[in-house]
Amino acid sequence: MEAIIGEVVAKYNYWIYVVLMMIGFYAMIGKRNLVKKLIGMNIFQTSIILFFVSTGVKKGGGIPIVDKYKALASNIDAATIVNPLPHVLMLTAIVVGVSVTGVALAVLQRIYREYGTLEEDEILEKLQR
Amino acid sequence: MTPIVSIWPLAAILVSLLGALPIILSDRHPNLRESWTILIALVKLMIVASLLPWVLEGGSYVFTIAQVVPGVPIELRVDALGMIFALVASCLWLFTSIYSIGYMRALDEHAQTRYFASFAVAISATIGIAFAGNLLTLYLFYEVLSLSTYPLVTHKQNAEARTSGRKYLTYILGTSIGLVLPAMLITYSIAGTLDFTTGGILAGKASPEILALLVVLFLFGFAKAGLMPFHGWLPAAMVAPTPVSSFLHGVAVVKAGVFAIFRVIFHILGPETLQSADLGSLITYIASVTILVASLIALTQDSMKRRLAYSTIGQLAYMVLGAGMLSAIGMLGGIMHLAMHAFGKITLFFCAGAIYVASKKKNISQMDGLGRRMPITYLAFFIGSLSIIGMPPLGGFISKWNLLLGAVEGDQLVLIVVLLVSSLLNAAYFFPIVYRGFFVPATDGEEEGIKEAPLFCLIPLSVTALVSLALFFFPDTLLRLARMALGS
Amino acid sequence: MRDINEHTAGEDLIIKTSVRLMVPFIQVFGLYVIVHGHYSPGGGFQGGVILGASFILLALAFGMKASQEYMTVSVNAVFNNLGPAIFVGVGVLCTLFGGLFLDYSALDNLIPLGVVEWRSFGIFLVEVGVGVAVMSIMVLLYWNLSSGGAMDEGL
Amino acid sequence: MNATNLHLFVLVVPLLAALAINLLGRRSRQWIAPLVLGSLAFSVFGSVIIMARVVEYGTLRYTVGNWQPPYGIELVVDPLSALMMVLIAVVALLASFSSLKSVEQELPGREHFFFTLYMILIVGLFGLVLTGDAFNLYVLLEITSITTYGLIAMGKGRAALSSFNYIIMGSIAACFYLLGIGYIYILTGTLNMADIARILPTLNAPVATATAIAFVLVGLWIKMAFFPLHSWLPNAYSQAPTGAGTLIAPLMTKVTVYLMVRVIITMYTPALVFTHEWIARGVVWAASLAIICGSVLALGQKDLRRMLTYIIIAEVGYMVGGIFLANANGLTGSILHIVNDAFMTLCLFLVVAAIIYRQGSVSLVSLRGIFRRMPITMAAFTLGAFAMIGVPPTCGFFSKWYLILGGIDGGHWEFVVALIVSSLINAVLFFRIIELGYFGSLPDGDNQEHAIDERREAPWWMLSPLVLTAVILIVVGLSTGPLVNNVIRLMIPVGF
Repeated sequence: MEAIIGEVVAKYNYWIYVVLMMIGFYAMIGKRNLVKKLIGMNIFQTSIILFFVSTGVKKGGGIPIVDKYKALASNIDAATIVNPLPHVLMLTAIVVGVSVTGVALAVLQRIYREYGTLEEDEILEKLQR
Repeated sequence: MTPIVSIWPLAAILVSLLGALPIILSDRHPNLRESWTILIALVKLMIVASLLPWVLEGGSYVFTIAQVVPGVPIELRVDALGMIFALVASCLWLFTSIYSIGYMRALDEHAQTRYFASFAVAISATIGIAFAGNLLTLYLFYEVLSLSTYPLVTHKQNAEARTSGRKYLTYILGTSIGLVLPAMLITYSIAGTLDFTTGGILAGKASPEILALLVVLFLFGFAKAGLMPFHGWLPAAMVAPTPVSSFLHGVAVVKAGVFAIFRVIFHILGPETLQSADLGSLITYIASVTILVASLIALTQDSMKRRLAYSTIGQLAYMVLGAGMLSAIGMLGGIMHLAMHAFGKITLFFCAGAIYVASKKKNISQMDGLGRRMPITYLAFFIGSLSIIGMPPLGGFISKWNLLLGAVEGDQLVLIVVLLVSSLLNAAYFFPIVYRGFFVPATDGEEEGIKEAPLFCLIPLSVTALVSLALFFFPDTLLRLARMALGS
Repeated sequence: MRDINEHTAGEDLIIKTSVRLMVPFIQVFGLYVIVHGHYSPGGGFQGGVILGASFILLALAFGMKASQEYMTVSVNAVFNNLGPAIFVGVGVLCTLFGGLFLDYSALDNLIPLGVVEWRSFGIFLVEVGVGVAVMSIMVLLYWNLSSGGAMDEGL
Repeated sequence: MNATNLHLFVLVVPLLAALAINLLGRRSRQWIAPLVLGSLAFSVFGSVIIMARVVEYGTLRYTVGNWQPPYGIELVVDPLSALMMVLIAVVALLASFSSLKSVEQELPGREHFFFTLYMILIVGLFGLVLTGDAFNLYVLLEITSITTYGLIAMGKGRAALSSFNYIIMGSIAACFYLLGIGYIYILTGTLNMADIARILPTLNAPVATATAIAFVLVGLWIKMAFFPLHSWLPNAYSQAPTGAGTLIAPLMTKVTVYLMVRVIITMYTPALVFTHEWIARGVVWAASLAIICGSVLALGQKDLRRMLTYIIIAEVGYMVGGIFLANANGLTGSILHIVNDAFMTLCLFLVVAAIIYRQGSVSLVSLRGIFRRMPITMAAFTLGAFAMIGVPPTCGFFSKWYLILGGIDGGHWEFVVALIVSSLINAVLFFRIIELGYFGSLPDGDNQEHAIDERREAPWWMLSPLVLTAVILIVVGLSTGPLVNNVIRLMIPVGF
């Protein structure tokens, strides 16, 4: 038991992302409201962004902003700063996420104008008729 | 002898394929269009004939169109077996073209341009099958033939034509995709090649079980050969105009099926290989059943064209039977029958069409006394039916004699019985027609005003009947080609 | 929903005043973030978002029409395309002067400032392009979404 | 212009054209056609040159900004990506002729929006086949997807709803892919594909590697609508504007299949992907199911375009199955089928566009007697149909040949049966339409009058690319040999 708890605690970033991801996934699959689905999608994306960012962490690492002259004068121990690459990647992923959300919202507006509702059941009902 | 690389085989195919273009373009001018048709037919016959001397000397022509699959290019190869088929097909196309003009104009059919154009494409595919250098190429042209004949079969564009068209495609495409394609791929994955090689490419490479599977797949897969139970399309396709039935379902399409089976047995599976696996009897039994059953059904048919169709099914099985004997003389008989039956059967179809043009009658029971009104047609019909039955002095006798010899040589009593019984049956379903024509008096004088069909119809059918006759006396070229095809 | 907002949004004096006070600072900060992006924390994305936010703030406080007085729709359209065009243009310029795409050192052949300086300056140009694009697109997104694509009076 | 930059210009020129269309197109429509066609013609030209160069000199590697990999972003043009570039450029150019016409009719006044997205989509596709960086691939995948969402949402009726479903599914897919990449990054510390391929086999972390592969593949499968994950595709593709359908349908799924090939061959080594025989077997079974189910579902459709979308699903099954046969013939067949299927789908969708342009609908009922009204269009349709059925010498036959051969080699008889059955079903599907178009409405009786419908052929702008595509079907079919020997064989990994 303790071993399991130890495992859970040691890899808590994984657990957080898995839980968030499942919440998002549930919202996307389970909710019938299209905006809620969209929110679920955002949570889903966020969980992965958090996961990525957490991989850059190093114990006791500082921020990856280095003084130019200091860096040139003496080699900087990479172990003392967190890995900035995941952050940069996630910046791009965030932008992608924003774009997708923007497009999705625009599409939702069209749906709303067309059917007067954003409840999936009601839309499908209207399509049946 | 090393083969000569030559573009002429390709030219023989292309001349009618490209010829479809001027035919379509001269849509508004029927005379011009028909001149094109005749011209193309003549040119094609000349090209094919010009290839003959070298083939007779034992040479061959090759031409590679494209490299597609490793070891299997799209390749044309003119050898003796292909030459027989190509000669018969291109020769009869000329007659059919002339006949078509008479028939289509006399009946004032619609969409004649489409008819002639599709016909041109179909004959290209037929020559392609004859000149194919490997199984893939043959398959390619086989499919083109199936598809290009679809508009011909459904020419009438009514409900009946649609049903027949469906049946036609279901049988032909279904079997070629469902049976031949896998068989071909299995062969390729075993042998690594699909070239037609004397003696086959599977010798010592395949187990008897695989061979048996391949035999069954190929035999039924080439459904154009009409082996039962995959014969149903042939009577259905008789809804087409008579020239189509006569040429495509008497010569090109059905013979393409038989020819493909010949190729497979002689040059892919190999007679020796089949012999050692004892698969000859499998083929002959399948063919025998078809011969007898088809002849019996033919007896019961009242529609002239349907009777001829079932007769064709039976005769096609003769050829397969000959190939299945796997002995030199039997196979020779099979090949010869391919040519002899073509001339005989096309005469019969031409006659049926001529009767329809002249009297609008399709059923045999209505044809009492017509012979006296249309003596030339009926005489030609008589000659044609004699040839099919296999009586001397007609071409059909030579092939059937060889088949019989083959059966005797192989000590196959069953086959001898089958051959004799079916010849009797052939006579039984042909002679009544002639008898009714000449000896049963017409009822109520309704035949007034019926006279011979137009000259465009009459000339081709007389000529083909005469050729049937001539082939009995001068079969040398064909025999020589057939012997060369068997490699002896 | 829309009706209520039209009446309440931008009516409040405190909001209006504070926005009016804040916007210049926000914009200057945004510019600062863009300009310093190539050698310190910051950059085109972040600065662009901040700049865009300032316009969105204006639209929230004073209504969409008012924000469109500061940046008209056609100017926005030009910015939309100008941003990416600057980015790609710099890249293409590099290739035209013998380098690889976005290899700023090649621009030294255009104006000799020194290879190292051009590396720094080239990335700055790109960041400006990114900043312009992000700013204008943020604003456009807001305009479009808040007005249902009509680009007239929004929330 | 520096010659080494040419493949980048293939990508950059359409991008600049997209910006110009957005800016100038809203002023005057007249700018759109020259910009679209000019830039795409340049891309075709450039990609053909690159293809020739790659075939002659081998793989080109290009570092953006001269930052050396594995740190910099690398563009790799190997024979396969060069082939894909040519394919995308040619398909896009042909499709855009038709799109220009149909968008003019369907979305008047919004053409510049449409073509901005359209061009960016093409740029994204070029980027996808060029990139040698796993994360870059994610970004470009999303660029293509976002533009596709937009294009589809421009359609009529249910299009917006379908687009939204696509957005949800597409985002899940992209997130899965990203997650997989995350695992790979944790494992290897790099995002460069070649670098990953170098490092991964040296690690002894089978579970983590397998997890990463699973996430990446599932992500890609959703994007390409691999059978159980296909539900978004039919609605999205059949309700998109006609002009968008002609571009999206031939290219999107095919490029995603390419990405899968790329991931399996270049990023992972095949040895890592096909470690467990049962996994490959399972995927081939799933592919066989995809083929059968796609074909059968297509049978139930009453609209030509919807029918084609289900056929696309079946075709995806062909390609995925071919790759997971894990032998040279199967892989060859899959890659060949990417090319062939793109052209076949293009041909059929161009036909759909032409018919919709003239009569507004492609429901099967409205196709009665269409042969008389639009003979040239239908002739091209017939050729496209033959290619789909797999009639030689159209190209569809030859890829099917390799795929079946691969199935026989690998002992996957279920795949062979599925392929043959689907050919037969395709024959039924297409001959049903040909029959409808050919017989028209049948009066009873024998010698009925054949009513001559007025001939209303589509305009030449739509007809000429269509005819060209139909010719390409045969030309590609006949040049299968050189294509396989000079291009595709080079991509087959050693010992495969």
